[in-house]
Amino acid sequence: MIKIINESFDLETEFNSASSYINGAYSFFLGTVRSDLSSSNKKIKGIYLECYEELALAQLKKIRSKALNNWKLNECLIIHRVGKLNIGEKIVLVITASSHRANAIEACEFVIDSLKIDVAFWKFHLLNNDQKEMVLQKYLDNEKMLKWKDIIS
Amino acid sequence: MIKIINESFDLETEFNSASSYINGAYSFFLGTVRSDLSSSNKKIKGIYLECYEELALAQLKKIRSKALNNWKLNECLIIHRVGKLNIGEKIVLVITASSHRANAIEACEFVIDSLKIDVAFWKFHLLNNDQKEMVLQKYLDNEKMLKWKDIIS
Amino acid sequence: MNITLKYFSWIRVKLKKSHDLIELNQSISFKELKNNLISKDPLYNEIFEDKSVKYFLNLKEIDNENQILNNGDILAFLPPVTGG
Amino acid sequence: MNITLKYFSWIRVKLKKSHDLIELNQSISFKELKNNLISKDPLYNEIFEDKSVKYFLNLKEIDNENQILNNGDILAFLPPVTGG
Repeated sequence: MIKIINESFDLETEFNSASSYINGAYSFFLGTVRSDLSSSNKKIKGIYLECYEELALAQLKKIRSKALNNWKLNECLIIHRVGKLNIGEKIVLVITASSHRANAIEACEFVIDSLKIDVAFWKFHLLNNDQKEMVLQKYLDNEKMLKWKDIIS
Repeated sequence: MIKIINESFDLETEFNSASSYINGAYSFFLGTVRSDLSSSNKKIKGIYLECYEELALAQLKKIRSKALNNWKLNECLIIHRVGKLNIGEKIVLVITASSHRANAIEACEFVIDSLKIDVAFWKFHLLNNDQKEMVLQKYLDNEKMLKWKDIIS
Repeated sequence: MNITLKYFSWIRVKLKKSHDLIELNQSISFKELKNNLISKDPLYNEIFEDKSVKYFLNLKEIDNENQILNNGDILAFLPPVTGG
Repeated sequence: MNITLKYFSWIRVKLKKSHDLIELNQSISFKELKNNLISKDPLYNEIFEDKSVKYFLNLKEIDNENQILNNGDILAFLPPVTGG
């Protein structure tokens, strides 16, 4: 299941939609809006998420398929928010479901790493002076993605 | 936070208790009772979890401290159920919270790997003929734990 | 024939618009469109000079500048993504 | 003096009890207690022969058979754990 939505979501509800009796292990990654920026001393009051929805859905579908096939998952749920979000709000949720934990955990990390560098979302910080500041792609995120190249065909 | 409890729990509620505006990344591991056993063709109707509670709490406290220190986490929540559980029910939840995702993800895996081989819980399968069958420790779980020896002092 | 251009992130901010509808008499290559846009507005030069920008034609990344654009095509201008 | 023995998992099932209260006249070593238990009930032999069983004295693993047990001590018999 893949969802790009404006509203927030409930973790228990999303887990129920992804769960099945055949799974013994679920790995979740949840990204939220944090108050302090590591790159500067600026405080923000929220973020704005822009998205090219048709492309993002196609890209997420591809990532999800790779995760399902490569780690023999029974389910992989991806939810990403768009629009204006306040501090503390949920941005992204990945849930991977498998019989055993190692597969679920590794696949979940693959999905979030891929999403960070390969899916058409753009983040802006909403500063206290009401200005928007574009978030730059992290060099480390690209570096980190390289490690999956040997694992994923 | 560490809890050993009989009742089930709600993921959204537990997330709220572990979350803070300083975190941007949360990694969850959730273990549940699955219906099919990989080791045999037997079907089960549930599990029974035995625990030496005083020891398990002390052991979980140690694991949690290691995770918090080694990966500079802001929070680490561990919940483990005891008693009789039905198919599909939640057994264990680990939530790690950090500014950045890599730390949260790795620490969460460390906690569940450690818990599997170092904490005083014992699992029994409840078979359809009403017999209890002891679950054996997995060789692979011990193997997997070795990889943390170089990371954790 | 019509081609839709879609702009995202700083490109949208710089151009002060999220999309354009371009009318043409015949199919052209991506390279030709690029030169047309630059000659009309120097802001496009800044965009095309940024090697981190990617171009997606009908949801597929363009890997050859000679690729032909046809009626109804959607060409998107994508800065490096920062979701998640 | 009193020592509490706690049994878990298959040891509890085999002995058909979860704990024992042992009364002694004086402190003894873990090794002496072990021999006492085996002489009283051969089931204990099977337990002590299983190298995967660990023994925790007051929540700390015993790493020396000559360790002395004192009044009020709690000694737990632990098969390999299988939680999570």
